[in-house]
Amino acid sequence: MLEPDNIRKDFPVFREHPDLIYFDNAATTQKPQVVIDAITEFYTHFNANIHRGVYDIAAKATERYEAVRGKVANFIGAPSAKNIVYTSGTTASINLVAQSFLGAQLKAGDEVIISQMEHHANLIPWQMICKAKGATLKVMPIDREGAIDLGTLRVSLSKRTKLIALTHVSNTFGRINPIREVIKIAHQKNIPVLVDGAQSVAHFDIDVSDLDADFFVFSGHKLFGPTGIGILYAKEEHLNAMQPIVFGGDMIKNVSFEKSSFLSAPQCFEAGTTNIAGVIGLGAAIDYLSQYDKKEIKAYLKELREYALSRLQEIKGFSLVGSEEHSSAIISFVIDGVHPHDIATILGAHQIAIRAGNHCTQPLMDFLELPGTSRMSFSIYNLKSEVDRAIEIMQEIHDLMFGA
Amino acid sequence: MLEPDNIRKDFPVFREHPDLIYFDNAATTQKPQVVIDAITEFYTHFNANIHRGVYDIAAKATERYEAVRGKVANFIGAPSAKNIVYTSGTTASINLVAQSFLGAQLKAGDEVIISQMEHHANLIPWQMICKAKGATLKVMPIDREGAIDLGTLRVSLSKRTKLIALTHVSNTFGRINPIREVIKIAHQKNIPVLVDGAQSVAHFDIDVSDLDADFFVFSGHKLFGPTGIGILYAKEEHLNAMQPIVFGGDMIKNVSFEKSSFLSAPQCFEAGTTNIAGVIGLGAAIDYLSQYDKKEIKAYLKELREYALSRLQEIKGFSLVGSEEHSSAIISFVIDGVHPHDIATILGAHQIAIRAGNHCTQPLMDFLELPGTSRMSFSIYNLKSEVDRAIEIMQEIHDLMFGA
Amino acid sequence: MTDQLKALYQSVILHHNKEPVGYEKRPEAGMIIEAYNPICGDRFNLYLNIVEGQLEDIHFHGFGCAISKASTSILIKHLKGKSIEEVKQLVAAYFKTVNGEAEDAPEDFAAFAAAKAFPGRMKCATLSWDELNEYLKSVS
Amino acid sequence: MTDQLKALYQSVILHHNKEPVGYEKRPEAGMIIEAYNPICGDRFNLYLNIVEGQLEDIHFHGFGCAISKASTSILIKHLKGKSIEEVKQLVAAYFKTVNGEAEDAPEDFAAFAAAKAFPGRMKCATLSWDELNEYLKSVS
Ligand SMILES: Cc1ncc(COP(=O)(O)O)c(C=O)c1O
Ligand SMILES: Cc1ncc(COP(=O)(O)O)c(C=O)c1O
Repeated sequence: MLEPDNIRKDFPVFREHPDLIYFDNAATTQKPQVVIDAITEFYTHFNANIHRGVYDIAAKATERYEAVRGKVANFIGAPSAKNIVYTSGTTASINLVAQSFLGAQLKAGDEVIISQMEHHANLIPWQMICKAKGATLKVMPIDREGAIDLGTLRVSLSKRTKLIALTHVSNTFGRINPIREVIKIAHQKNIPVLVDGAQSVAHFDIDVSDLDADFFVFSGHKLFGPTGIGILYAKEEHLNAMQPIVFGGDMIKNVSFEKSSFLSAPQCFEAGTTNIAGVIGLGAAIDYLSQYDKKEIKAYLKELREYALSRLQEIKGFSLVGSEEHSSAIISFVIDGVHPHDIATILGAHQIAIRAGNHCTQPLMDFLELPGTSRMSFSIYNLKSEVDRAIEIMQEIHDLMFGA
Repeated sequence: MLEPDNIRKDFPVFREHPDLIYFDNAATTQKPQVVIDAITEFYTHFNANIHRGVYDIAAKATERYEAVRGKVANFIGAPSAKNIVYTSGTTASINLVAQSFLGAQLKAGDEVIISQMEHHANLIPWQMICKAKGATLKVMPIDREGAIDLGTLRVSLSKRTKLIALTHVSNTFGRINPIREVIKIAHQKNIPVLVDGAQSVAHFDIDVSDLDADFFVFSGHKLFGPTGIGILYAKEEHLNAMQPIVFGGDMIKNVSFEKSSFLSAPQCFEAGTTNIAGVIGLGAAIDYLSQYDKKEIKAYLKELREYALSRLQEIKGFSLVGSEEHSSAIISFVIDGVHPHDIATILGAHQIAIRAGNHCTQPLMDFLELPGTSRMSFSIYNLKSEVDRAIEIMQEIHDLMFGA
Repeated sequence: MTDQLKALYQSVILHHNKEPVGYEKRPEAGMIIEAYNPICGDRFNLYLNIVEGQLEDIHFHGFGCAISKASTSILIKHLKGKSIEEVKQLVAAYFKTVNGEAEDAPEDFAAFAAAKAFPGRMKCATLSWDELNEYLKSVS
Repeated sequence: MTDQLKALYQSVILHHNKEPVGYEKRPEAGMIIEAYNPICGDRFNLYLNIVEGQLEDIHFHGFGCAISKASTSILIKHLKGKSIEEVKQLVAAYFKTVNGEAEDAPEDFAAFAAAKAFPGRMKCATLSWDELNEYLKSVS
């Protein structure tokens, strides 16, 4: 069984701010001491640029940096460290696939399919490349509970479909997509699938090989790791089909003023000095998370979500956005007559951090005909008692806003 | 007067590794405690995603993040924080200008001018965009001491010249380029100039307004700051002419499945969750460096270079690559009959970190007809006694390699 | 509830949130200004009729939080019928008050100074005012 | 000088660096393999003549550090005249020795095991061997 009370102790922010109730984990997670320490250790003990130095600390930095690649591969079930490209985040990973993988093959009349619940990061890059190439961005519709329809998907695929990009878990309302089924359907027509794992990787047991995902992307900062580091996993055949889009040092084979040739993947996608400390910190985050059983994490977060949901029903005017079922540790809701930002401000004034707004999913909000929602998102250090405290404050909101 | 003995104490790596002699500052600098502490403080006290949270720590993170923009602007003499774009490093900054600024206007037959001493990061991006657009990459030649010829430059400019990209200081042999004169000459024909400040920003007093530079780029990690963070300074008119090339959250104004519109600069170039901790750390690095007088830094490093040069002459077979004059804190050299990597390995085994190789300037090496050089590069914490120790070891190299 | 919260959600704001002044669509207005905050999705239209240097008529419609809605309502209340010169002075006074700089300004402006304690909400207090200000700059 | 350094720059290596075996250009060779390390710029050409499954002749030329040059020289010394089968066995034995795994291998292979203490230099010890190995895999 997961022991959130003990887990909390690993996160110095809760020691320094004992009153902080952090329910904005879908935006970014807090960092355990071991991650902070790994960064400090790097800068204190073996800070050096990588891949080219022959002295001790450079060798150590290179070794640690490259070792994290294997760790990441292992963590998500990738066949090899060679499938792992370091990027600056989910957004950068998706843009890389859009520009390099898709950009090279997309033709006028081709299609790219996304869902109606995608984060802007998994929407605009496809929209822009489609626009540039005269291709069409198609949107898998969802129902009001957030379900996509596999039958509709099946019939909408054709020879012109060049990629499906789908989030594993909706960052807005936590809906879990049936990515295994989507991948199966897509692969029957040889269509590659990109899975946006930003919201799933910290809680789910990911096995990209077993899922047969073509691309899987996520950010370190939502996984207890540092900002400025992300991952692109891609199948070897896809990486080999991709040309670099950013050029500079540490990715070249031969350079002359006339022409240049590049190293093979993943190296060729990591031009210049990368976020070395970020990589080291991500390694520590993965080590940290790996001590826990993902099944237990999932079970605990399900319990926490259900508890919060049952208590939220007590609030006058509450309604859930999305679905009670098929959802991960995120709850999106509205309270009749109270704007999400006012809810978030009132909770914030009591040291309870939730998020209000469109959650970078404006088209989804338009579909739901909502200007925005309030969102609580949980992580392994959250407690039922924190939920209780939030409910207590929310019960006063009506009084504050409309008079007792 | 600069007190390097005291400065050293600010850098924990020298406390932990008292024997380390770090002469690879052109690759990356060591980090003062205040920078490490700023990162730790962020992750411990106000780690949150920025720009969208209404709770306290999100507001604080946003405020600190944006405050660094002003700090950077101030540090390099930019008119406003709005001129400062956060990127992941020099390489990313240059690629952004190449793809967005130049990509939008470059036509077949146009020309881009660089110098023969450019780092791959200030070469390949221009080469690739020229290739894509049918434009020509022209190379300002240098003499064996590294001097470019302003007369030649002047006559090579024409209406077809769309940009000059030049390094302020050569990372290979420390040559300082006359960027003020180059900018003047270029502006007479309305040609914008990008200055690669990766090697100058830590040591020189930079005033981009006074220089009238169109673009100025650098990396945090060479400025005592974290990895994974860099800066693009650009004139407002240029930023306004640039379209974003990476798309996602936090850079949009309006999104629908049909089309999206973007915020104005610098925001629109910072899609997704950026390296927030990196920005905070860079702010601390700039604060740290700002305590010292840049004139004193320059003077001390000149003295150190001259001292090292005089002592290196004692080594059998030594020859300097580049020029004794017009150079910053970098010395590139060869020793007759001993391969640079063997020199670096032997020094490395004695905890003296220098770099050997082509320093990401392969075309320069080809011009100099050298497979590579050994490079010592100094920073404000280096001492003459460290130079002495390096000389001592190098005096034994001949004995080791060829027998006493 | 904390004192800062009470200061923010004081009766002036709550009142204007519940019963906003001039809250109706006027698509036929001479000038329509959109005040939109992409970060939170708040969006109001300001419907203006300016006749011979006078802001003869002004209405608004849209959605937003209590702060942004009330601040727009206050804007309508104070600016309607004023000359452009007076409008400019009032806008400047509003910004000064919100920034906590003492100023000889209408009393109900002061309510929004409480937003300063909530940096994430400052924009709500100035959203419509900012857009109106931009418009005024662009026409003079 | 440290012991590790002495182990790396021992007489076998220094000797082969100074007087490399088969160091000459043979542009007319049946097969030319380029061994290039973009990180340090070291570059050798290996000139091979394979006749009926025998490595009849092999030479090399180029530039590189003491370690990469000596390791290429040792390669020439041991592989020249061997059958492809023997070559493969020797290549495998070399990699094992360099990795510090005890193996019944030619004595002078052992010198390169010292590179293990210098991770930045491992590639120098295997540069030419790696490229030859790639070639052997591609033809069988
Ligand atoms: C002159 C110069 N330009 C560009 C770069 C690339 O910087 P980064 O690797 O931090 O992107 C460097 C550093 O290696 C440099 O010295
Ligand atoms: C589902 C999803 N995709 C993409 C992103 C973008 O991630 P990042 O901002 O780390 O690039 C996020 C996080 O905001 C997300 O939740």
